Amino acid sequence: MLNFALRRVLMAIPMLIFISMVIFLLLELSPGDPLGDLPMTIPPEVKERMREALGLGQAWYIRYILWLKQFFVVEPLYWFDHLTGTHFADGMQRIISFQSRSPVFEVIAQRLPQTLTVVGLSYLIGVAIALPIGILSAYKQYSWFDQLGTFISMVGFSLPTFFTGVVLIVVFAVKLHWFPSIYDTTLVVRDWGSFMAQVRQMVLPVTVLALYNAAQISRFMRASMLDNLGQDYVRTARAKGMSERVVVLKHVLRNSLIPVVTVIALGLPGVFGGAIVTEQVFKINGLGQLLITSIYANDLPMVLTLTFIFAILIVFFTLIADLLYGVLDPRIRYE
Amino acid sequence: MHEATAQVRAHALDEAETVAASAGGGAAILPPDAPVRLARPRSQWRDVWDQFRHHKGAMIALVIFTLIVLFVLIGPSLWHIDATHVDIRARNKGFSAAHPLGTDQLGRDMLARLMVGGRVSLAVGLTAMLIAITLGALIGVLSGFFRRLDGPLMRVTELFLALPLLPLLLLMVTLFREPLSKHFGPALGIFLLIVTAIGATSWMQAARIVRGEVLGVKEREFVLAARSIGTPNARIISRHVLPNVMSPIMVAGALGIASAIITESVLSFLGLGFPPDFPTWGRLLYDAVDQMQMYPWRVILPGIFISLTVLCVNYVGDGLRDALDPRIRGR
Amino acid sequence: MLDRTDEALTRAPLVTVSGLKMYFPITTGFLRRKIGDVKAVDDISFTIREGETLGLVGESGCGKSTCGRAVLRLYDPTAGSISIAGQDVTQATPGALRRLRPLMQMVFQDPQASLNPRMTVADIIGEPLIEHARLTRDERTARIYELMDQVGLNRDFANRYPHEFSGGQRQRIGIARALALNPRFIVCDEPIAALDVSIQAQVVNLLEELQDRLGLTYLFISHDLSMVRHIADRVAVMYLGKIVELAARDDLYLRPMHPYTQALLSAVPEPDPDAEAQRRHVILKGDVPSPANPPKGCNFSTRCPRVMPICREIEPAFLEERPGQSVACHLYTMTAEPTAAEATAPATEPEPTQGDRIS
Amino acid sequence: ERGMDGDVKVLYSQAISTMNPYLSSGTKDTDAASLVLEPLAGFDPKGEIFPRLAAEIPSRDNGGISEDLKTITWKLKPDLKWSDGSPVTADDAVFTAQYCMAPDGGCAQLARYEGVEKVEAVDPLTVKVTFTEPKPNPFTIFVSATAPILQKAQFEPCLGTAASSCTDQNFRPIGTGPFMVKDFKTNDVVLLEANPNYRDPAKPAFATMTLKGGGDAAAAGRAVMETGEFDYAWNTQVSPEVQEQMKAGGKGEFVSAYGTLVERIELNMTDPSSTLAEGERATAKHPHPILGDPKVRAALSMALDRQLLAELGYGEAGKPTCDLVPAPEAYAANNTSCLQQDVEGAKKLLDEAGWTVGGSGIREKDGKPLKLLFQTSVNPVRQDFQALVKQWWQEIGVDSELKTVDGSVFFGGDAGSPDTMQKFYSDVEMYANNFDGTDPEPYLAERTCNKAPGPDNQWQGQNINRFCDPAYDAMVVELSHTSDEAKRGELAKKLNNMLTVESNSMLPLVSRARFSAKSKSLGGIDLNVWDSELWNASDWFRVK
Amino acid sequence: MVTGQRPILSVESLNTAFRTRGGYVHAVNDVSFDLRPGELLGVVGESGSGKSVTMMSLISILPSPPAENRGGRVLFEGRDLLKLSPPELRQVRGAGIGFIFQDPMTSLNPVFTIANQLMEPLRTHMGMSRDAARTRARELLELVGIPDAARRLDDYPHQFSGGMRQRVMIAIALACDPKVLIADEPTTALDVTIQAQIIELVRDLRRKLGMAIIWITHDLGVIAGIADRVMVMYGGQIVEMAPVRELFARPRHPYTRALLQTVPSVRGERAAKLNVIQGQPPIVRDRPKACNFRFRCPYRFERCDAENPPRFPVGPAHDAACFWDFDRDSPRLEARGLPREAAHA
Ligand SMILES: Nc1ncnc2c1ncn2[C@@H]1O[C@H](COP(=O)(O)OP(=O)(O)OP(=O)(O)O)[C@@H](O)[C@H]1O
Ligand SMILES: Nc1ncnc2c1ncn2[C@@H]1O[C@H](COP(=O)(O)OP(=O)(O)OP(=O)(O)O)[C@@H](O)[C@H]1O
Ligand SMILES: [Mg+2]
Ligand SMILES: [Mg+2]
Repeated sequence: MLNFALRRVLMAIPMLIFISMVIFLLLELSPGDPLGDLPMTIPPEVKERMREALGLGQAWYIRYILWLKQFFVVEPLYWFDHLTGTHFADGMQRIISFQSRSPVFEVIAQRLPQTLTVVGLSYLIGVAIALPIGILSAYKQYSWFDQLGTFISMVGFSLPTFFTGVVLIVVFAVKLHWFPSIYDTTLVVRDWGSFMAQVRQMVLPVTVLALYNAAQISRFMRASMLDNLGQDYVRTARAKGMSERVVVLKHVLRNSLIPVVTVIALGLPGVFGGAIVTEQVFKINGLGQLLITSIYANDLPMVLTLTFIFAILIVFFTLIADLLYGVLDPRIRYE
Repeated sequence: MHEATAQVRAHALDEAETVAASAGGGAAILPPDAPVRLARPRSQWRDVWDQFRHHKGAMIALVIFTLIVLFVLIGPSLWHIDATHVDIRARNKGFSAAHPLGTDQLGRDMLARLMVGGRVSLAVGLTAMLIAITLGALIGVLSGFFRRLDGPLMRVTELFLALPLLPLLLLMVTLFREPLSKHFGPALGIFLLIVTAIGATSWMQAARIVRGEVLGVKEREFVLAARSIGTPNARIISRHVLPNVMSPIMVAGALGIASAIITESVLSFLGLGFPPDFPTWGRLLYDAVDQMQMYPWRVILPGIFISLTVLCVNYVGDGLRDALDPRIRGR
Repeated sequence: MLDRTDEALTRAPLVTVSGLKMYFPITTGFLRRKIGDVKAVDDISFTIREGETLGLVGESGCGKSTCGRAVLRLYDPTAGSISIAGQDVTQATPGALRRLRPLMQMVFQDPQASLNPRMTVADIIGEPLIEHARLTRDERTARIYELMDQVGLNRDFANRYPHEFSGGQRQRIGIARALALNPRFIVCDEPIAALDVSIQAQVVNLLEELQDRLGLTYLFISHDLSMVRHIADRVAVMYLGKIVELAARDDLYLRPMHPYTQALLSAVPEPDPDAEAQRRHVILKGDVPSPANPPKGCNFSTRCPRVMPICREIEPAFLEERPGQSVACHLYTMTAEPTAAEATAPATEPEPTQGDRIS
Repeated sequence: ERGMDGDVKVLYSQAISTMNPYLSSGTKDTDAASLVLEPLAGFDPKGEIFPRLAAEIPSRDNGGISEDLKTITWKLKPDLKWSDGSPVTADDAVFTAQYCMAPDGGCAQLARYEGVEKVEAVDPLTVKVTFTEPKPNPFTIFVSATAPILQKAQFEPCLGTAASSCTDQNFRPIGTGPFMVKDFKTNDVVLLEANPNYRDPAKPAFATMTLKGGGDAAAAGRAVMETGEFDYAWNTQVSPEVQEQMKAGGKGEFVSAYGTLVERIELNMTDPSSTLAEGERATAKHPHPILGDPKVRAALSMALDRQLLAELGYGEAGKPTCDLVPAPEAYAANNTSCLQQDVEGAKKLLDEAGWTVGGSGIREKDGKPLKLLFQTSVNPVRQDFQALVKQWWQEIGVDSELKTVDGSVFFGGDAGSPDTMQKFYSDVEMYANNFDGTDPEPYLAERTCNKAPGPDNQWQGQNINRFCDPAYDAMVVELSHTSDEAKRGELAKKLNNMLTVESNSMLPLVSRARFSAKSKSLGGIDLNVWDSELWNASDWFRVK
Repeated sequence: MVTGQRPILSVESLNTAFRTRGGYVHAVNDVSFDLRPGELLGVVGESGSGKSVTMMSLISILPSPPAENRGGRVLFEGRDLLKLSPPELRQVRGAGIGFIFQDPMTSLNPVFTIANQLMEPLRTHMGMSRDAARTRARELLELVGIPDAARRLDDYPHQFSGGMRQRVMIAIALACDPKVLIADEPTTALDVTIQAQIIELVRDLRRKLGMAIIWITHDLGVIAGIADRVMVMYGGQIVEMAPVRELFARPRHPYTRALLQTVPSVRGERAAKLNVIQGQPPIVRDRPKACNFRFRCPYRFERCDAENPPRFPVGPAHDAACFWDFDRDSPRLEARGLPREAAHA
């Protein structure tokens, strides 16, 4: 198992470098300019000076290699220094965002909590709703509950979050004043009051995202449960005199979870990528918002770093999914 | 019930006779004067349709879907108001005889816009979905079937999953908008651009699912049987593998239509979509979101059309899946 | 090698297999280093004469199917050579192999799994015709009907799907498909294992009739010893990737020489309560070892009731001990040993040693 | 009394990425920085200059501006303190100029320092700026929120290439303004607190300010007008109906003021046809085959109903205009000739020009249809305008094909993209632009022949429609030598008319106001279009 | 042979049907039999004859829908199992009647350890502590002859071979000392050498524990070796029931006779041609109104098409559902067979 993981990790490295190069070229070739939002009154010479100050004058491969060095050498060194108090990275140029002229990783670190709390929590809640719904719809296949579940998840799937999010805001923030429409990223949970404030501001975005995730995962769960309910070992469990609860929630569930867990694991990188539209709608300035504003501003180092981290996560979670399969299913063991 | 018994009996008799014939010795196997009947196998599509008709949900969905298609195809030739005609005096009107579904902020007729918009949305949804699942199925099948391709193709899939969509789209539009417009005219050119853009960025899920499924089907004995006959791989895939992985492809397709319609609206929102005088459902929905409180029907109507289409496609897909599966069909 | 029947003696071998090995690699480590092999088929040789049926029996997992598939080059064998009707199968290029396919066909164990559920009977039987014969549609339809007649399927069923048939009928479809190209050699991989007793007889009779009429040659793989006794002319017994005994049918059933063959035959229950009550069984201990990790020496040494120290050290050679009866066992090579003499005596039920009985 | 009104919450629909206005020229960033950093002088809502750190505004009368217009001398207020308590001196100003003009610093406000020969500290409270040429309008350097004074002590290590690695300085500049940065999260939120060393001990009334960024105009408006979560929202431009609905929320009101921002349609005077060789496409080499005819241009202008456009698109935040320079009063030509739609007149002009109505109702000449490609950036209002304009032009027999381009590309100026406004690979395009400060001279000077974007200048010029008239160029030169206010006004109006009502090479549509939302409980708002919108945050207070 | 004792399990006119898309399938029709303590009742019949469904109906373990009970009684320890409440039924399933299923490969839950699966019924029905259950689980594994039982407790099913898995299934069925053990083709999926091991094991266990066993198989050889009495099923009905020797010596139903003739042997005479039961087993779409076997029967005459034969007594403890009297080689004269209620007696 360890070997398997190791091999996959090692194989992933050249591939990730290749991915990063593709992304770099893609960004390089796509139109737009980091100085795009400058007023038109700025003379061309000034603009050219600014471009050079951003390091845009060099050939693309030099910048790419520089970025690779910064990503794989300077940044890790810097964090190492940060933790141990050493000074290896002093004087080395970190990856700097064009837009804010600050180290990209610092901004990402700043954004991570928001994204993780809101998007991550909504994913958890989505999973937590999806599993029981999936289990119940499969156990009572073709019942009204099952039919309704199918209907709602299809509708949920076909409505964009820019629509459902605004509906929720209009109803619960504007009309009922129950929840705020804007997420306050500066809120620090200190006491009960601020905790409640945090909960209140998370309700709407989390709901929107959780429903969206739940719609999909519940479908998978249902299919998987149906597969397993017909298996022979279920009959064995019943023949042993186990109650339906034990049969369904122990025997069938554990088996059904195997494929679903991998689906869930593969959905996780999306959490880090952020839910761009929802973050936009609720002004949760998380990673999704960071990515989209950086793309608009053609903030190359930021976009490159973010997408590359995202790529790493995708590759990593694919690996995790493979390994989880082995952990959950004793039949599959990697030598 | 008598009928049922009669059938069983007839069946059993058939059976008894043929078996008796075969058991009866060499001579009985090939009657010398056996007329070679050249009756052509009956059309399978008839069976498929017969089964499909019995799926209640699918039939209702098919009827609604047909209605929607008729609405967008024939509608504009019956309802003569131009979808892009601006009538300032009739802005923001509610339901009325002149404008049965009201008008928008420029006084354009909503009914006409929904009809014309539906054409584009449906065309985009269906075509993009087709491209995505064709691509997904192709890659999935290749990587599931050929061990050596599996690694590289799955890495390519991961690569596509990791690509930032927006810059990619911007790049595609920049590179191809003009040549395509020149070749196919602005509307068709952009249509092609959009459907390939959506298709090219949404096949990955389907590819993964199909691959998993192919890995299973590949191990089934009938594939080995085909190999023992000497069927080349290409035909093993087309004849034996593909038909047996149809159902996940259908599911992916149904979901694909929904996401293609939505993606199209996001593209318009980003300026990568159709020219602004080209209404689409996604765009109508997006445009009206800000005014949702004052003119809720302007959001609800396109929303209903999108959801209805997706639901219908999903149920039709369900029905088709059952109908295409002879095992279920036989029941 | 001498064959019992004069008739068979005159016939030329159709299939010659020598030194066939089929290993499946086991890999590990992060460089996917090969650490060993599943020795599914480990150095076996035999010939099948034109018109003959060779039975291949053995326990589950001993490599019967692998052997059958390798003979048809559905797997690329690790070593050894196979020739069918004088044509080398092991070395054939893909194109040449495709041209050889009509010569050799296969009938599968699970009639349900080996038929594509989405194809009609006519399509299934017609597939080899499409692949190898240039026929018009009508000619093809005619041929399909002819084949259906041959295997006793009602022509009206041509448009039905496999699931609409009983197991026996499905197996007929599989046989018709195998017959479509007029093969000379058919590998039957447990064609009756999935069928009901009452249906098994139908299928076996059909195979026998076809052989008589079309002069087919069979490699009949089965673990049902009684059926093999019925259909085969000669029988090979496999254990853990190797043939341990190969003999003419009656010799094998009347005078099994290898202890494994003896145990196998003794384990088959008799449908006669009186006989059963009297009969003493050789009950083997334990399971078949894994082919990935076969024991040293004789493969059967871990379960053999008459194991000797040498068995755990040296692999016995496969030698012809009696005319037409070859066996791989040290009992016979070491003629000095008393046990060997005892075992050579014709005995249907050799006396098992005491410790090996559970009773 | 300082700090007695607690917290004030401001929402910007674009998030603030830095507090250093020299490294970003986004309005959101300069606005935010203006709370902390101050220039020597600023503009008030009337567009008049007033002293901020300076004791008084230099003029020829008080001797601050030399006779030859080549130097300007500023005197600082005495006893000014940075928020860290250290004194503000002329050295800081000198340093600021050095900082921005450093060769590879990438200063975004370099235009403000254009023509500066040297900056010197005459004494601790006096700064003297010398220009290379006479400068009729010397109020660029150190004036307005785009050119504030930095603290030398803080920014000293950040000269030149080091500018971008000074994250802490850029995020937390030390200033003289009413607030100082407490916490800065880039592209998200800025937390500010009152500056204890602010020169007016009674101000600001608010102890803290939260400046949140992100979202869109509608959401920003909603947060102030309907849910009341925020006190002030910047640029809440939404459709007039939505404005009405938001007002009904009862929590706030909209504030608006007109500046120089004009939504216009530019008519391409050169041929953008893709059949031309790259490098010649949309350049002066090939005049536009259709729009080269002044009659056609006039007809296109006459077909428009600017009144309706303003009303539909902007409501309270827009008024129809025929001018490129609609303000300030001294420079505004106040043309009204185009405000009346005249479809018949337009048709007649086209007839005269030889464009006759063809079979499908579209005019043609020599078998060529009168068809135009009309592009603009993605924006709901612009798309509505496009639809309306298309229809009006259709009525006079002009067909148009609409195209939209993502704003970041359209305005991005990337020489590699065919879709930028500068490349102008279409027949007509619509966008809005304004000028900085109150003097239109540089703005008008951008329309000379040699400022046309083209391959030789990497498409960087601002003469978007490639208007080229030697008389115009000559008049621009004349303007640059004129210092008399009244004369300057006359010249500017003439130039304006040459571009608009006379040649119709550009069709101004709507003069757009700054349009923001404020909570009813927020007092002291005086919307300023000439400078930072937060220019008087020190005067804001909570209405009790 | 333990005769004359009160039956431990007694089934009266059991009927089970499946609801399918094409209508009902009557899988069990008026099945009546009883089982005496310590007895081994063999059940034979071809595939689809209703052997499994009958036995699963006893403890109501068929999924419903599609299965429906259509009447009958199953008396076990004086209670009708078909009328029990779910908890009572579970108690019987776990502790009263053990069940071994056909396919050892799929009948164990792949993701739980053997110990877990073995301890489950012990803890639920016997209320054992974790430790006690584990000890008992080890004893059970030893009982069914798994070497090194203590170590193998924590293995997963896939680590066991087919024969060992079937042993584990037997251990699970035996866990709570059931009075009745139902084995549904426990050796069909196994090799002959392993089958011989399992049969030996069951013989052994029976001697040690003395429970009554119902053994389903379609291998007449296995039946001949271990059964006391044999019940032959066809088309969802019992067509013949007799003590084992009697059945092999004097089969009195044409199906049984044909079945005994089709089987080739490894020892006896080798037939030149195998006997064939022509035709296919029926699908019973309706409660039978005529003999189900008539289309395949060489003895068919008019009465077979008109009536469904009841079980006629043909010898001591021997009955057969056929209108043909093989003793006299003529159609049977009796109008009625055994009364339904008495059929099991
Ligand atoms: N593709 C493969 N890769 C690795 N091992 C294999 C493969 N195919 C078969 N084996 C192994 O080879 C051995 C022989 O398998 P084979 O299927 O030939 O047995 P068999 O005698 O046909 O058994 P059965 O009676 O169950 O069909 C088994 O241990 C099996 O696990
Ligand atoms: N879930 C079901 N739905 C419909 N019919 C069923 C179902 N399960 C069983 N049957 C039918 O009930 C009949 C009896 O099946 P059963 O499984 O009892 O046969 P069996 O004698 O055990 O056969 P085998 O020897 O193959 O195990 C068959 O005709 C079968 O088709
Ligand atoms: Mg096999
Ligand atoms: Mg069964």
